[in-house]
Amino acid sequence: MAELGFTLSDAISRYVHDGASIALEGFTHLIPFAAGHEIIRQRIRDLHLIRMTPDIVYDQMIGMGCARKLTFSWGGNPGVGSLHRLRDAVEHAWPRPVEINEHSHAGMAAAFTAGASRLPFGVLRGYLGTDLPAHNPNVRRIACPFTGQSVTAVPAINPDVTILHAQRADRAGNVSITGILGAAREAAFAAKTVLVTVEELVDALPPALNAIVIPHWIVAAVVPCLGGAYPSYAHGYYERDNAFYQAWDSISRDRERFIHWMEEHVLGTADHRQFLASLQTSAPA
Amino acid sequence: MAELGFTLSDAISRYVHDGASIALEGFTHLIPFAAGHEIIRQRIRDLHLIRMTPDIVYDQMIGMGCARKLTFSWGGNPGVGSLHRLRDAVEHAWPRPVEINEHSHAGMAAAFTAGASRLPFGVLRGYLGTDLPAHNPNVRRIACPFTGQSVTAVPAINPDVTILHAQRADRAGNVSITGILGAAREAAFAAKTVLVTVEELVDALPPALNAIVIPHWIVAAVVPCLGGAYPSYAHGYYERDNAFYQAWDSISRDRERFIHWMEEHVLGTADHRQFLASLQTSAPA
Amino acid sequence: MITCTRNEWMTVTAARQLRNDSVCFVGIGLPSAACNLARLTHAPDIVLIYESGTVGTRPNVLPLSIGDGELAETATCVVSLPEVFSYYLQAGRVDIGFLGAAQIDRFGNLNSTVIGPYENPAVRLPGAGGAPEIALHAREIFVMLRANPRSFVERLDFCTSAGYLSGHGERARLGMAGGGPRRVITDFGLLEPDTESQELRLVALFDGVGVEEARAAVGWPLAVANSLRKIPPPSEPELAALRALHERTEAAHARPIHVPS
Amino acid sequence: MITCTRNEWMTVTAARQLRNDSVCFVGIGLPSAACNLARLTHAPDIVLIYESGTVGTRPNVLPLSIGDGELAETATCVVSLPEVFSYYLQAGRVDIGFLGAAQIDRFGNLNSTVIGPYENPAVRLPGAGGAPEIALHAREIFVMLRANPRSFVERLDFCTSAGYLSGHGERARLGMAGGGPRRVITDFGLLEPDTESQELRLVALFDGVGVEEARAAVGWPLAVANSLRKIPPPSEPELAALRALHERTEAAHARPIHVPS
Repeated sequence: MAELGFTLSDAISRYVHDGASIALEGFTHLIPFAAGHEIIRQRIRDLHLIRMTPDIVYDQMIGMGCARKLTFSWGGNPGVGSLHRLRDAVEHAWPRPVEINEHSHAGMAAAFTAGASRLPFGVLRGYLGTDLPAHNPNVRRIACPFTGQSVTAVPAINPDVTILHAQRADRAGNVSITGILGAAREAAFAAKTVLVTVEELVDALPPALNAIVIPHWIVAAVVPCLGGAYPSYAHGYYERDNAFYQAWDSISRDRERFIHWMEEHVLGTADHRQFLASLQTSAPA
Repeated sequence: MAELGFTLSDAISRYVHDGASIALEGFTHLIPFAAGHEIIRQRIRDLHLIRMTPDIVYDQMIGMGCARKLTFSWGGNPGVGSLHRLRDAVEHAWPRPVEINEHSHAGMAAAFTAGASRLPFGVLRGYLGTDLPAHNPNVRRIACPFTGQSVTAVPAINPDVTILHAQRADRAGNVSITGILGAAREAAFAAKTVLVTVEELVDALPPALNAIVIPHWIVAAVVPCLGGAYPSYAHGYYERDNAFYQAWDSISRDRERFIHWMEEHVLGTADHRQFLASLQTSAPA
Repeated sequence: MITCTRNEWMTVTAARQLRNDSVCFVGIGLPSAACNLARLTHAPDIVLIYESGTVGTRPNVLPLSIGDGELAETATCVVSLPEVFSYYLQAGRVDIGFLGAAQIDRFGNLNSTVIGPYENPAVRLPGAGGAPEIALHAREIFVMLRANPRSFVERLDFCTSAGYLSGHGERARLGMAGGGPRRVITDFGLLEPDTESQELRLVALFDGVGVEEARAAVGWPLAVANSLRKIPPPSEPELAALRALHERTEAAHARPIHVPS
Repeated sequence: MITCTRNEWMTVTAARQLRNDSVCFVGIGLPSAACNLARLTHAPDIVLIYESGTVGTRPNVLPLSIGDGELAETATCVVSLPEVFSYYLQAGRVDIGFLGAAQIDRFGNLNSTVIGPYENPAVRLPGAGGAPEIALHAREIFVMLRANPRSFVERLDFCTSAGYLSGHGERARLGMAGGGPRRVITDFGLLEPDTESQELRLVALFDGVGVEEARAAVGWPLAVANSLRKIPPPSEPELAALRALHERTEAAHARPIHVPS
């Protein structure tokens, strides 16, 4: 049964520990920025960060030294270019070296799906003819026991903690998600602990039928957090701030400017509400 | 692009041939009875029938001698008891012997999912400690290439034709399904050819977002067919006729009574509209 | 003094085994009645999952089939069958799997496949459905089955769903994830596995039923616990809730269906 | 005489390759612009799929990211990422995969992973994303990439997505399902694989561009087809549609976002 009484700060300090493997999922949509910022504020260290598309939130966490390892399949600023903090970590080990476990989207989707199903590995037709398997021992070939055909296997991903942002939850902790899903549901079902921030707590969700719900007993805690996905978006609540994503390119290009920005807007704010307010008073770029 | 100009009779004669492997899917809900009856009317033979829960429609097809083989995971009259025609075929080879390929639901779900993904086999943790693998060479154990753990493999199911009944389609042939799905979507994506009967053709479907749609280019033909799932049901259109399911027990128990009923209501009617009308004029039992 | 049928007593007994915070994977028939009775009495928050993919369903009447529309309409959500078996059951998200069967043996192994040899059966039963993997993965299994020497048998004709196999830890040694059959609720009382041998023992009897009735109904030499508990008959509220549920159900299933044409 | 940029000409050229009955798996950036231009001009029924799971999407403005809300709102349906990759792409339900890259070689193999050695890269690029399996499964691959000797290279630093590997049928011998890179659309013209060697050859040039420009922009000795086709510049309607699309897009992306607080 999901706990509903925590603040985000409480929930992060209770569930996210130094050294944990954590997945903040959401594919472009519903990226849990507020939770990522809180992890930075609490200076949690040595994390194994897992995410198909690291995006700005992981650029920030990597740049602030939270990560020892990154499992991912596409590490860019979508539609803009590089994640400069990720690049600086990989190219120059700044602020610390980060171990890379690199997949394709299809491979990582299979790994999350296997994790959600508590299978030890996922199967796909993938990676054929590419250099990725030579650099990732987690990509292997196995034979079909019926036809002898060779297919690709990847080990299941089961994060210690998966954190999602969603639109709504009810007072039992059932979480409702609308719009682009990515592998968010698989990442949640694959996790040992699931933490969800939501735009809104409602007394009762409308009848769902085939709509996307993560039932309450899969979820450890639900925390209301308005604007918790910003600068990503929450379908039906607010749009993606594409201008912020573009502005991030220059903020993050330089180490000092990045640190200064993080100190002002993340470390210098007590919570996500203050973070959002801080962007109102100073231009994001 | 789905063809929308066929009658059900046209569509069945065009796509369902003697000897084909066919899956009429739908889990209790949206069982394509009208299509099954049309297959019986056209006296199509030597079919490999595939369906998780054979239900009355397969009892009828088996009893009328359409099937050479049955792949299934639960062959009963749900909530009532036996499928007497299926039993008669298995126990007494009447009206002809039917080869059995028997799975559990989890195994067959994995096989359909593998088929939909064009993988040669599906993986599950299943069948452990049971007698099924001893009687089905399609259940094997394979080792995880990372951990050495033993898991179960089943060969993919890829029917020649999958037939579904759905609530609605638009004029492009996009098919919308609401309610209990079973493995209907997997069976459709696994098939070489997909045929769908629908309660209603509409000019445009409402915006779907995460709702269940089978896009038009996955579907070979869409045929409007009011009440096409009866005595199963179409969520939002009509309910399951539980009384009919109960009545079927005595209709089907006796070979002669069964044949007489089929002659009167299926062979003796030209189409599904007449079938439904024939039930109005004579009590189902 | 309340009079009730053995079926009612059995259903009420089964319902009492369920807790308000349980997540149950429910088979159709007697298990479905017991789980919904629990929900309508002492366990209003119990989560019921049917293999049709209806998760957290709260039907007002009992479904005839595993996939009646009522289950979908009142569910927290409806997922596909592959998903309910992989993300929920196989993933260990189910506390209690509630099964019936045609036969059970002394180690809680179940048969719902055939009577007689598989290749040439005397009676072809419906088959496995979800049972083998429910029996494999759910944290605990509860079995509900009326007892007679043809259902409680010395030797199964076919093992559809594994209980404790040959007992003495064989299940665990095979690496089976779930805990196996913890309770067998039948129409005279309750059986539970011995902690060592894992053989089912009689641990409780309906108040007024003697051990001899139990022994006569079971096709193997039934082991009996040192201290036998007595199971009180249904209370008035329990029986009223159960009978009202059945009445609503019968009325609903008798309503004529209007098919568009 | 219409004046247009090379980018515009390239985008229009790419759009022209698409048919009204194609099902396209679309990468972000130039491919996304080309596919939507096709949809807004000669191919109104084209099915566009983005890896965010938005199937049959019809955005009014170009998305900045692969998962902008616009893509979901205008889609036939939105499926999960595991599903779009397994039931659609891997299942062979995609006609054309439309990719970009940082580097391409003469056999249409693509790099979007690193410049320099993988373990110690000079430039860490974003990486694979969906590309390796798009390149593997789509019936045909179209590649869009501006040409210069650092992007059209003799030897890739890393093979992220397989084209024809070393050519001469190696791709087919490896059992790769899709047909491989059929067209490379660049900012001077069009390359297509030779039917025997599968090496990319220059087959068409923008009208007015000479072969020497093409040779200078390509980092390997470029093979040239016997008869080179001329690619006419964008027509007025094509250019008007493309520019209007970009204008709508810029206006939409510049609109301030209101975040609830």
